[in-house]
Amino acid sequence: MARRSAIVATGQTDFVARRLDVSIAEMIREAVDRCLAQRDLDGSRVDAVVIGNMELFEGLHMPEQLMVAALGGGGRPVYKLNTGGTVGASVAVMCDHLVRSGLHDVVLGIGYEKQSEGDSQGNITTVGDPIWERSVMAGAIGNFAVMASTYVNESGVTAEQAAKVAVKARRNACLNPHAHLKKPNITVEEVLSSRMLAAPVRLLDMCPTSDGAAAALFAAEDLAPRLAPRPAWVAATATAHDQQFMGDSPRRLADMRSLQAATRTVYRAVGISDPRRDLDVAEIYEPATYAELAMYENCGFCERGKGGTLIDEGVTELGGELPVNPSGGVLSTNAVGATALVRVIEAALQVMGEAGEHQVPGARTALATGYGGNAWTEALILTSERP
Amino acid sequence: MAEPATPTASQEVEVTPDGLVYHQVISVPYQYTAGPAQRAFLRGLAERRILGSRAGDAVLVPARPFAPDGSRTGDLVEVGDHGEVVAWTTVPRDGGPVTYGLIRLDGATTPLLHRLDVPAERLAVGLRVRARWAAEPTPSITAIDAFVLA
Amino acid sequence: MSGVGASADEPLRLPLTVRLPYDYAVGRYGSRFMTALRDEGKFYGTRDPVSGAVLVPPRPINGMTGEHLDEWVEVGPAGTVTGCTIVETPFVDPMTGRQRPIPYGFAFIRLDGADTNIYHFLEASRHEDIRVGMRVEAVFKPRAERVGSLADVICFRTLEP
Amino acid sequence: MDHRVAVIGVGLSAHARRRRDVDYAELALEAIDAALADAGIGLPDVEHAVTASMDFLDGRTIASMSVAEVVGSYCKPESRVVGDGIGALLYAWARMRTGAYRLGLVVAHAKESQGRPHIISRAAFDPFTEQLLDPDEEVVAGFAAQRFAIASGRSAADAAAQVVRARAAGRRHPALEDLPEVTVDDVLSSPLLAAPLRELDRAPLTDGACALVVAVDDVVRSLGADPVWIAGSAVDTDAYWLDRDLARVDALERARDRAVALAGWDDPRADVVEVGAAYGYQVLQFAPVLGVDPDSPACNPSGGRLAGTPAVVAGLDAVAECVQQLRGRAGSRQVPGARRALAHGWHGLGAQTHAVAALEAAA
Repeated sequence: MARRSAIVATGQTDFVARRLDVSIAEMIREAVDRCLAQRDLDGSRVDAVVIGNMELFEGLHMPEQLMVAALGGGGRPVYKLNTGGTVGASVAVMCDHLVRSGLHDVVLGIGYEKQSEGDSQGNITTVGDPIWERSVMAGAIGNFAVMASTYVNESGVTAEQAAKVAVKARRNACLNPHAHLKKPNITVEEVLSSRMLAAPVRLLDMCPTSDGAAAALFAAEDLAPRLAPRPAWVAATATAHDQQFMGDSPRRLADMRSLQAATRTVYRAVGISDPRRDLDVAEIYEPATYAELAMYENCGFCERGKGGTLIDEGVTELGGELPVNPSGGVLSTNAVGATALVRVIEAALQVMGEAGEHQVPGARTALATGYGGNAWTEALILTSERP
Repeated sequence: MAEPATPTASQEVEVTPDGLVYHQVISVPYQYTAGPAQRAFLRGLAERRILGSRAGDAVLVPARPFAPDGSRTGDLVEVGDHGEVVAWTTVPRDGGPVTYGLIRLDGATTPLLHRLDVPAERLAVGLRVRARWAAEPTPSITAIDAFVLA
Repeated sequence: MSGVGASADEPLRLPLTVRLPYDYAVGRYGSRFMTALRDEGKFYGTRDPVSGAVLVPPRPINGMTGEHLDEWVEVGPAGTVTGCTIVETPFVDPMTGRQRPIPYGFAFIRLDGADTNIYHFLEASRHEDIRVGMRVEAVFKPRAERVGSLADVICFRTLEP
Repeated sequence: MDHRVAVIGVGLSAHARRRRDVDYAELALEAIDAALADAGIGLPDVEHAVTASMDFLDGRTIASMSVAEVVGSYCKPESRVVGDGIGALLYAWARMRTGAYRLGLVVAHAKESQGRPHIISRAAFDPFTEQLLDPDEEVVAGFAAQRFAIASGRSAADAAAQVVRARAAGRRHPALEDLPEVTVDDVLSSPLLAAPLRELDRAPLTDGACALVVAVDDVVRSLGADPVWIAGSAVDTDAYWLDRDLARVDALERARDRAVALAGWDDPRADVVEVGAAYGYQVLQFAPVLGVDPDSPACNPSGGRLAGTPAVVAGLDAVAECVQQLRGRAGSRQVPGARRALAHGWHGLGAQTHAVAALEAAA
């Protein structure tokens, strides 16, 4: 059995719409410095760096080479990943693999995006398949709305139920110092009366675009307890894809095959039979309200078609039986390359008992997911107990 | 309708003996942001001053927030607008050959990348050159037009 | 860009539009599909010999089974909407650089005989005129205007009264 | 107990200046089908995949989506590195050392013909202080070639001889499109590229893909495969090109040291060394660091990038060549009795990041 790894420190910038005060490199360094400062470590403890983003989003080819000084300097391995929206979670999974393999003892994972330096229209254009998608595109929102319509049609979830997810997210964000969109007084009515973008999706159903970076430090099992009072152990990881084209999965949100596969793999690995009961908290990659409800079902938090019931009953509220995204989630903060790593970091903070005002009391087992690319899913289980 | 200031990808379809080829142009408007040290460097250029950052015994030009070893840099330091060519190369471009130089400015440790406007027969490692400032003072690397014989 | 005399804290930005030309090969399967679309006004998929699934876009391998696919099957031009919306937020068509007039319909369409969907536009542009399960058919550009691209199909229009 | 991992299948697509007959998936599939056949397995047997590609080269964000289906990743774990293909092999190796996966696929693809190298490589420079001056990768190579010539005393003719040699080697490699035979004088009198470099000094722009099948020890045994063991592998990144002496390759030294240490080799020298070199001078610069005489038959029997292996793919092509050499299946390129090999790849301006794989023949 390979050795275990644990997250021992985390750092996030405060996510905002535009960081005009710093460059991309300085923004990344802010997250790295906060991460190391959490345990009073210096950068020389880091054996390797894994970093992820989408190069065309800021127009920089091989950005990790240009910005290597900000990452702590040359003279060590720097691994660059790009797996789409899920890349931050792919970074976390690779950090775990590198430590468990015995190749490195302490690995720093970084995810970032400074979306204000790019262009959201440009982003979606470059993501589209040049042969099959670019000539028939309706933007990220149009794509998402089509998927949501399939789910709404099958599950019968209502706009009110989706709006409750928006309210939960933006209220939870008020308890998270790093979150971007904070709306303490948001109401279901406000969400339902926000501008219609593409039915059933309204403005407040969607995530924002943010500038920000996140960093997490992974350490081998012998080191971890010495570096952190209560490390967040990586108990299981899994990665799964769907088919290649957007239209391949016949029922998209209604039947998220890669999310089902990845979550079932990690549940099996740690002996979770009833995720609603066995998980204490989940940080999932929900780019829109309807996606969160669909993910409840596909992550096995409830039966098929019962995603709306779960939010109605308050199960996923902070204080509910299984709080989902107490950080405010992607609906409140979305710097794409950082977003999935923020899910992992927030899950880690929960099981470390260091989530502050949005702490789920006594959280010991947390699920984090990333979702991007073409339904590319990463899933991790973090625990306060060494597995 | 006015041309939108948003990205475009035009497409032309070519029929070739090997199959279809789509010729597309992705055009994305980026907006880069300078951090404090780079802002100081660029605004210094608008005043015809070249600034570096102190890092231990070294002076790094252009001014920047982090030294190559990852440490934070210290104070800003003004260096000379004269220096020495560390390396040069000439490349063909559509408008004629362009010569680039790595120029270690007086007082600097690291070289600056810029264009050289030097007669081809005089190009040499170790050559002394000076900045030829552009007429317009702008906070941009193009505030220096090129480096010329000192 | 802010210039001389700006305070040290004042932001300094550099607008830089990057133009990236690419020559994308459509490939063997793609060229066969696009050429048939252009010349015959027909859609084709490739069938998995074991599972029987017909995949559109056509492709050399079915990732779900690992089977190589070389049997071509005509699909469509009619199909069923499996997901749909009316887009009311501006989006610039990347092929023209111009904003598409809003509102417009957009959908996943399962062409008859296919097991996967393609994205395309709907002729309808009002919520009351679209629904999941709606029967639609492709509206082609005239032959002379077709070039071998999915944009040779203008949109899909309803087959229902 | 760490698991030992071997390469048990190699496959190269036809490499050519321009493969506009295939899209990215079809290009990768040529390599994958060959590698799976070599290993004697089918795509459904593959448990995981790591791919390497670059969005700027492919002209698409998340370029790996184009090959997701052909690498068999449906409901399976594929990850994707940006950079030279040896980085993908290294990550696959790390994954399998943990015991999490037993049989995997490593794939790299690139089509250098489809984009505009000047514009693409310019996007790797600092937008404020460099991009406005319109530099590209070749400008840095010109500087580096000049600094290396001064530091080493090697002449432009010495570098040109490596181009001549690589092209001759490449003509013995069935997957590589033949390049015209040239002389040292042809290279030295070819049009200016970036002084002192000439056009013929540079690796030709090439389209291609490479795939490797990797397996842990018990799978190797149960399949009765013909393995070459991954003894060690490492990657290392130097300072940005402007911040270092371009005559030096410290990152390569560190990557070599770590890979060799992981392999447990007392002597870093190998019987076959595939050096990643996109310019003639880079063979002279990198080969000695990898412990091989650039003019010896042990150096670049495949010809490497100068013979027409593409950026990104080149590192995996280098591994593939080493594997065939150590299996004794390199045909007319065979280096007799090869037992140990080093494969090398790099990416970044002025070869900033280097990756090395140390490989051993089966006992």
